[in-house]
Amino acid sequence: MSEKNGFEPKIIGFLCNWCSYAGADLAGVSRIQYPPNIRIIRVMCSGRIDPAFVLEAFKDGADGVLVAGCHLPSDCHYISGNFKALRRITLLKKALAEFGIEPERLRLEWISASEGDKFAAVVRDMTEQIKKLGPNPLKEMEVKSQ
Amino acid sequence: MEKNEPRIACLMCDFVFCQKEAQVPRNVNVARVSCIGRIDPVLILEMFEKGTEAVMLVGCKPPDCHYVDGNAQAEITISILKTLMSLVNVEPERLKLLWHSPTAKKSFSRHLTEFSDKMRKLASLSLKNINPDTDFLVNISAAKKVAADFRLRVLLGREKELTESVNVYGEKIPFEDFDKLLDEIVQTEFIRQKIHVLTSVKPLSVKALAEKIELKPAAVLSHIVNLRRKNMIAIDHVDGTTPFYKALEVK
Amino acid sequence: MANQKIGAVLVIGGGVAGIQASLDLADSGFKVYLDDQAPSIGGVMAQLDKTFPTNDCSMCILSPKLVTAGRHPNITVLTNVEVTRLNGEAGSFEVKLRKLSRYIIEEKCNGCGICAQKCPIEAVDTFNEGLSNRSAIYVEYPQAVPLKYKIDREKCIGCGTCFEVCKAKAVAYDQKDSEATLKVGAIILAPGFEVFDAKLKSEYGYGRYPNVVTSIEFERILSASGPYGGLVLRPSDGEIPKKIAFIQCVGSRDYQLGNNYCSAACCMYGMKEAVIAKEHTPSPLDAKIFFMDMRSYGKEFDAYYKRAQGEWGIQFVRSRVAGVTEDPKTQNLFVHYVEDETPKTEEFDMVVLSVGMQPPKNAEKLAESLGIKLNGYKFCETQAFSPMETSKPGVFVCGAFSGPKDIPESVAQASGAAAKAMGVIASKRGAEVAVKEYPPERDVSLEEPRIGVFVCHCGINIGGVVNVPEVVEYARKLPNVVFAEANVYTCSEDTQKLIKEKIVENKLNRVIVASCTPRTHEPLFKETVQEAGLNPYLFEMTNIRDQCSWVHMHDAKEATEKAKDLVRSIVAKAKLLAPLKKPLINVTPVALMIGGGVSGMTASLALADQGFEVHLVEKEPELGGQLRRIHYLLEKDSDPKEKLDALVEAVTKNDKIRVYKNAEVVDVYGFVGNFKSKIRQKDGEEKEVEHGVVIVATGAAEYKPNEYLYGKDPRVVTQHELEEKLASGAFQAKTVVMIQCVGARNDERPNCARICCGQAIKNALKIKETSPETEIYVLYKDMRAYGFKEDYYREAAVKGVIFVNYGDERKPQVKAENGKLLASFWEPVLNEQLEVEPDLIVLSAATVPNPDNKKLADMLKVPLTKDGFFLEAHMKLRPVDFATEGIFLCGMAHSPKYIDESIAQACATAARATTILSKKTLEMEGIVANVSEDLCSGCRICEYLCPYGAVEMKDKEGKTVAHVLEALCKGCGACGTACPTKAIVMGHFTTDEILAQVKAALVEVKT
Amino acid sequence: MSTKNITNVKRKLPPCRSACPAGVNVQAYVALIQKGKFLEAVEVIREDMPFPAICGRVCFSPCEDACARANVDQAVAIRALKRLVADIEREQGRVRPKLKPDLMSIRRSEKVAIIGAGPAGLTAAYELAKRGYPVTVFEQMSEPGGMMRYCIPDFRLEKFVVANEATYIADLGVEIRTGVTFGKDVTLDSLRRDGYKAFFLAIGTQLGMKLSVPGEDLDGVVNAVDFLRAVALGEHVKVGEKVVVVGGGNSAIDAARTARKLGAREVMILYRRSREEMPALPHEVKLAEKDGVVFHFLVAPKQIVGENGKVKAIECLRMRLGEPDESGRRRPVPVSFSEHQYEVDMVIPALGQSAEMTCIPQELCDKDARAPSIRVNPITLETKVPGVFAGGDVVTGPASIIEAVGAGKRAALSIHFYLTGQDLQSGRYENIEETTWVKNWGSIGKKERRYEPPLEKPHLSLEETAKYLEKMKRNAMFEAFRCMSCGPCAECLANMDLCVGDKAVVEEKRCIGCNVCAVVCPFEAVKKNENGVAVVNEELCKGCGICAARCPERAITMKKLTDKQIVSLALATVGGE
Repeated sequence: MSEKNGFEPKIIGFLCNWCSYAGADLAGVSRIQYPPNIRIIRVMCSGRIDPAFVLEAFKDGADGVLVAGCHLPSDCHYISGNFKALRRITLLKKALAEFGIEPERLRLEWISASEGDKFAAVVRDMTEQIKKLGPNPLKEMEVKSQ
Repeated sequence: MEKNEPRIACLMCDFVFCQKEAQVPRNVNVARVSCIGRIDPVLILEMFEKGTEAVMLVGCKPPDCHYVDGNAQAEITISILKTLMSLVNVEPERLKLLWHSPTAKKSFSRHLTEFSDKMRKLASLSLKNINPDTDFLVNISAAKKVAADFRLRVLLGREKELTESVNVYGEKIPFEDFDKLLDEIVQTEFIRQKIHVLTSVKPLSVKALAEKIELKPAAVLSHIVNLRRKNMIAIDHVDGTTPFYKALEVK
Repeated sequence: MANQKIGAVLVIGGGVAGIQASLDLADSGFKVYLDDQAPSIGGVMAQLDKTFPTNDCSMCILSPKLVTAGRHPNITVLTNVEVTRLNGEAGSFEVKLRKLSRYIIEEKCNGCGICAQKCPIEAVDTFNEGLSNRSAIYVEYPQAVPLKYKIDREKCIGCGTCFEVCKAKAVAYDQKDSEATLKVGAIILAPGFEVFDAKLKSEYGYGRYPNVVTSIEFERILSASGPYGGLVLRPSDGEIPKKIAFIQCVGSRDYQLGNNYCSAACCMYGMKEAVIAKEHTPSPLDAKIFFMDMRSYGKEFDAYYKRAQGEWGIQFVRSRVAGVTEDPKTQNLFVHYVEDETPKTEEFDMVVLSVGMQPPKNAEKLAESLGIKLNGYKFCETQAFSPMETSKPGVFVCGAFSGPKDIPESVAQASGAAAKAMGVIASKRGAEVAVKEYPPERDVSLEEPRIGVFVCHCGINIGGVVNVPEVVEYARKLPNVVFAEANVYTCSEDTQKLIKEKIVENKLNRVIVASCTPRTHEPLFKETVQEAGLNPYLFEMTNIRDQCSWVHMHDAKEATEKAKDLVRSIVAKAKLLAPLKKPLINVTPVALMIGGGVSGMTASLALADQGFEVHLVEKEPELGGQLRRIHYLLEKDSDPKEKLDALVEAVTKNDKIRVYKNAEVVDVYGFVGNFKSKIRQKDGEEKEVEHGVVIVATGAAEYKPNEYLYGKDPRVVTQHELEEKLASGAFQAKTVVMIQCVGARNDERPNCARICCGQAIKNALKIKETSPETEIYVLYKDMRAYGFKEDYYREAAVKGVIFVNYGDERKPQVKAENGKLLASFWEPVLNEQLEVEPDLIVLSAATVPNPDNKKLADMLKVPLTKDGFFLEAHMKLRPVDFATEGIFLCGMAHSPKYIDESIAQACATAARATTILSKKTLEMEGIVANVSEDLCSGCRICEYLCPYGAVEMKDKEGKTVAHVLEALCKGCGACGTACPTKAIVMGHFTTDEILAQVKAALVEVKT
Repeated sequence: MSTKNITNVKRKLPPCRSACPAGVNVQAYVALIQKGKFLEAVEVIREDMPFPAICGRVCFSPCEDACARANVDQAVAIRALKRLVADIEREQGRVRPKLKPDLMSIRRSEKVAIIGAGPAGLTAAYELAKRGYPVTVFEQMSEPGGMMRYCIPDFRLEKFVVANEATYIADLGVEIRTGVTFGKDVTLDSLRRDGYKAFFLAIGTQLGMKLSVPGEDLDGVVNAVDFLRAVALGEHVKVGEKVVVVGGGNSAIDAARTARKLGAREVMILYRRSREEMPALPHEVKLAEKDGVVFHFLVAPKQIVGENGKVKAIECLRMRLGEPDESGRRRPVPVSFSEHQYEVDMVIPALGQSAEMTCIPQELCDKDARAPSIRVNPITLETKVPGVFAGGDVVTGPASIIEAVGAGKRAALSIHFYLTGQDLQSGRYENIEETTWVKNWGSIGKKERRYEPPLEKPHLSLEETAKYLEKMKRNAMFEAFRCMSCGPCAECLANMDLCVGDKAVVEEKRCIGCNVCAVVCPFEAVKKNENGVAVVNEELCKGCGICAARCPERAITMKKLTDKQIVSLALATVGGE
């Protein structure tokens, strides 16, 4: 077995409290199974997510980062936080390549409180995708530099 | 063993088993168990799955039972298995429950021989097994899942209590009503499990499933809805306007 | 008498209206009993997928309200309850209730759901409208409040399995129905509506053809948590439809069926369902809506209609469908209809019937037990000037029970009814509610973090998968953790006691619970730590159930590892937690009312009734606004002049209300509870007033048309002018042509002016009353006689008023020739151009926003719609609130509306304002932004970003710095994230905290 | 392993075993009979007492009185089953003791003297011999067996049956010296001198009780004990034409039937109480009636009327039943002026027996007792003289064989402890929790007895006897199946390879607590613990496996006979897998 196959990625999920976190809860209530690779961090609004958080997460060894918020245009509990997230994360995705990180490792998803299914599907899909990508390249660089 | 000899498994309560001298036909294998109530319905189906063509259960003739009502439990098992077998499309007469006692007038060997003769007249199951057109294996594995399903088993376990004594509200459930309910559940669960088995091989559409199961697509869809509810199935992909479903692993 | 009043209210019906009324009352210091016949609250809205016109997720916006109502200390939710009798009178009622048995001890059930998973019996899932099954023991839906299971006794066979598997021992088969008596001062009826039984329209084949579904079924089909997972499927074969027909007015506007009224919401929801269906369908989908009149009369509704036609490509066919038949082979459906006088048949994959609203099934029983009157359709009887009052004093009504209506109307009425109820028992505010006292807070600032971790088994919900003892053992070894233990149910009453003991015993200064979701349980635990003398923000929670054990059920090892990760991660955050102060704001119990029309006056009186002072500012020399121009009503149930006079007198005589005429508000400063405003009076003198809230009731005006020779020919008048003529007896005409939608529904003003159809019908009927021989033509785009107004529309047609439909492509022409007025228009039924010589042309002119709105909006920092009306915080659930706390709106300032609707909104603002004014101090959420002024560069990005106007710039030692108005800050954190100098710190979600959490989550654990 | 040595351990026993004074493992031998293992069944009985054939015929069978089956229909015919297996064994020829090697290997030197070869004495001898003691039994009469030999008529208990079982004991190495009168030929002192270290006095009760009414000395009044003994000794006994027997015990019935068989024309039994209170076995009463014995209830003799020194009539009083007395039976009260006479020429009082004063060593005699007896510690049976134990009828007054057997066993244990210097109190049947663990009485189908003990031995040819026996065997097995196996595993060894040691095991993680196992368990072997998880009480689990077959989560497996094993057994040759 190659090392890549045994690789279990670690994914950090920043979820907004009102929609996406509730969606993740609904996946639980509905007992929808997904891989145990995600570690969820609750924030009040996707607009709270600083690109720096995402970069730090990658620096700390995350193999993927999921940012999830309320659906556009108007599900946001804080009126427009999701738009702010959209702009920031879109920009950040573009910049990621410069750090040597594949942009696919960062995902922005809109997940509502009634989309337990969707949340599980996103985690499943993301885990698969990152498995294919292999570990966070920053980690390897670190190993090499040591 | 001659070819075309039906392979028969005989499970026998040890309290019946004392005729060591009994002549057992070569195509029959007799296994002793502590009590015929010990037999989990799943096991019988597993025997069929593994190539047994008929199964005879031999228990103490009611009301004799060293364990008070193990034979009554066996009767419940048999009745549910017969329903399942007809759904699987295996002749229910391939399963026989014989009440016997070591001193019965008719010898056990004769029972065995008669059963074996009867089975010989039926078409071989192993042929069904080989023929890819029949879905024997799919059916039997669905049936096994039904027999292993909590929903059915909890009712089987409580059947005697509910029909002979009273339920939690102090009401007695007429046996016929309970039987009807069990029958419905078995029918329903069998179709659901069959859908599950079929879609675990490859993703299938409602229409394809309907054809395979010979059921109206609407009914198939409603079963899929309920399988989804239990997280046993999910949409795999959509091809044009047709969703394809894939079974999800159940523990 | 006054002494015997009771400061409690019974709200009957737990739908969105009932919940809103309850929350307003409870937040204003009254005890509320919220009852529902169903096992949980939420009503029909909980079943909906999305809501129009914003396409918001229904559950997302409803669920926080459900949770708040469920947890509110002043609200007692009573489910499975029906009212059996009412005694007493307004202010002091005695209500007899019957509570039907759930067979579950509610106090013990923690909603874990094991029982339903293991129940061997299936029943039809009514919440999913029969499209799927549920167990015989069930909750209606996963987010239900209260999350208490119920046994469906009809289906249950009594096998006892639920009892056995329930670790909380909550199942009680011997539970009996019980009776209870409540003493309340007022009652609010919000029992909602019943969906029309589509089987009664047998020509549409519902119940016979599997692919004909009702709109409510379709909502469930659309819902991601519905039977098909949000994918639109044909029930007959599970295929995704390519063509769907929506048939409107099924069970509404149907004289034969006896349901002549219009169900008011179907046009919009039909459109919405079509739009969402397209969104949810991966393959191309044709959606066609068959309608009679497109009644998208609400705020921004026509814009939605336009987008549906354009952007979303929904097709609209103006036709009443004659019947639906099925191709038995394909189970496709043939829709038979007449268009352009030609019978047509079109094949569809699926048909959705937009079913109407009916009064609730138990309406008559309810009316009888309460002693209230119903109207001819068995809806609750109300009057135009008292839309929330039933025939029995002290009993109020809101929502669809008083007539079909959509959610925002219901919510507004609900708040309005709450205000009415408050008026009855204002003297008893606070009498029935207890204020919770907490011990003084322990100062932990100098202490090393001492963290206590409580890991919940949740019966077997967590413990069955995650190795809880191992997690506890692990937690114990984490830095700063001085205590860790496992509980069977951390949320149980005795565990709360235990947590408090452990805090004291172990000198804990941070507490972590690893259990279920903070969304439902955090408030409980916060309260517990607060009871132990800790600041509630020193509590944190991590979710090892919904997001761990439940979703990794077959991988115990990984789930345990994940639980450890989550605990480690939250411990890392907890180490950094700081106590936060919940800002307290003093409240000036005074309201500033801007506008003295019917809305402003009604709202002022409602507030004054409760003892609050009101400054009522009216621009005009006289109070009354648009009402002054109304001489009679369509409903004819009261005389508007009389009502106006009574209102004006009541306002002027009320010593709590200070009226400023010929005056305007020129400056508003401050925030909720503490506003200071300047009123410029008639003489130019400016007066400064202090107040706690602002209510905008500036009304609107009639559009002065420049179309159709208006202003050029005196025989062309507006509806208001016609009304004047009719009232003064100056009307005389043999032929009248009325033209609808003048200045509305065009490019300049795309939205409907809502009230003109009613005005036209009202005036036409008045004409027919005084001179029956007068010929009247009403040229319309869609006759929007929604609700019971349909009756008058029908009456007018029966009386010979000729209604002629026109489209934008064939607008009527008006000219004056030889002293004669000529109106020519296309008559679609005759299929020819007609020309008449009317004596009078009446233009149904649009209602346009008050031109002062822009100025006022800037002053108040509140938004306007594109049309220039004020824009509320949320179109669906906060119709009279602005996003800015403490500022409200009502009446035509919000959008055009009828008197009853204005009154409902006006009362609603009073109720919403009371939730603030009734408190001496407001306790705000502690999670707010903080500006470190040294770091602030004064760039104003935060000010620009804040959706609540909570950031203002101020001068600090010659430097402009940002300042957060804690009262307005909602804690979303958008400013903190954007701040380029990182001068803004977000309480409880600081950058350090989040990063610590991330870092700890990613530590490679070597095992 | 014999179970009798672990008696101090708290144990749960089925009601039959717990009711049996000898503690016979009824459930075990009944289970063996279910399986047709008749010879093994006899061996199980012999684990606890030496008289399967005797008790199979004449035991009072307290086990049947206690049998839980009576809650459903009728008790299991335990005695009849015992008799049948003993008889089947006899068919096979002379039975030699097959003692287990571990018992035989211990040989001890301390000699034990047992006085009286009745059931108590012989049992004690049997038990002590099994423990390796040299035992001598001294018997006054010419044959061993005591009352079993001399007081029970042949038609009830054949002499050879008693002889056989005595021989079985002798075969263990017990010396039985007959014709030795205690107190005359030997005394305690003489025996001590002969080297005996311990003594068990089981001399029984030999004297018939008197009627204590006028006319008792008349010719024609013969006590039942004397009458029966004379018959048993083969003496010529003259019976009258019209015989009246007074009393309601088995002796009365025996005497009546014997009299009838010896040629009495009319035989009647007078009993003070009603039929229900009669201590005699009901089937014996039935047989007596069949023999033509007439019963008069609620009648008591007032005097025996004589003529010429011979019995002429018996004058009686009617009785009615009053309040219950200390025995729990209702006390008979005479009805005034109800005198009436029966003309008879022979009166046989059968009112019980008492010990002969002369046989009881002076120092042991209980002077306070109504009748001469020996006072002992009721548990250890020790007398006030160290090393001397007493038991049986001489201590209790006339009682049943099985009680005497129980006394013999207790005495043997005490003597063993005495001789090995252990505490005499220890090792007793204490802490017995008697419960029936069958639930759902209502759900158990009624099964009428299919095996009634044969009323009379049929006269059959050899061939017919074989057939008859086959039929009896089958009926016996049917009857044995009526047993509900109330107790925990009786270690019957009936399913040697299948059920011994097989227990249900719950996989805790999978158990959801649905309680189906407890519902289907025929006993009470599975219960949920405080965590709501099913727990198997291994003491009660008999390994039937029904719970495993029914567990909805399939969380229960059997230790031995696993699902996998069943399938592979069933497919062993068939599937070729």
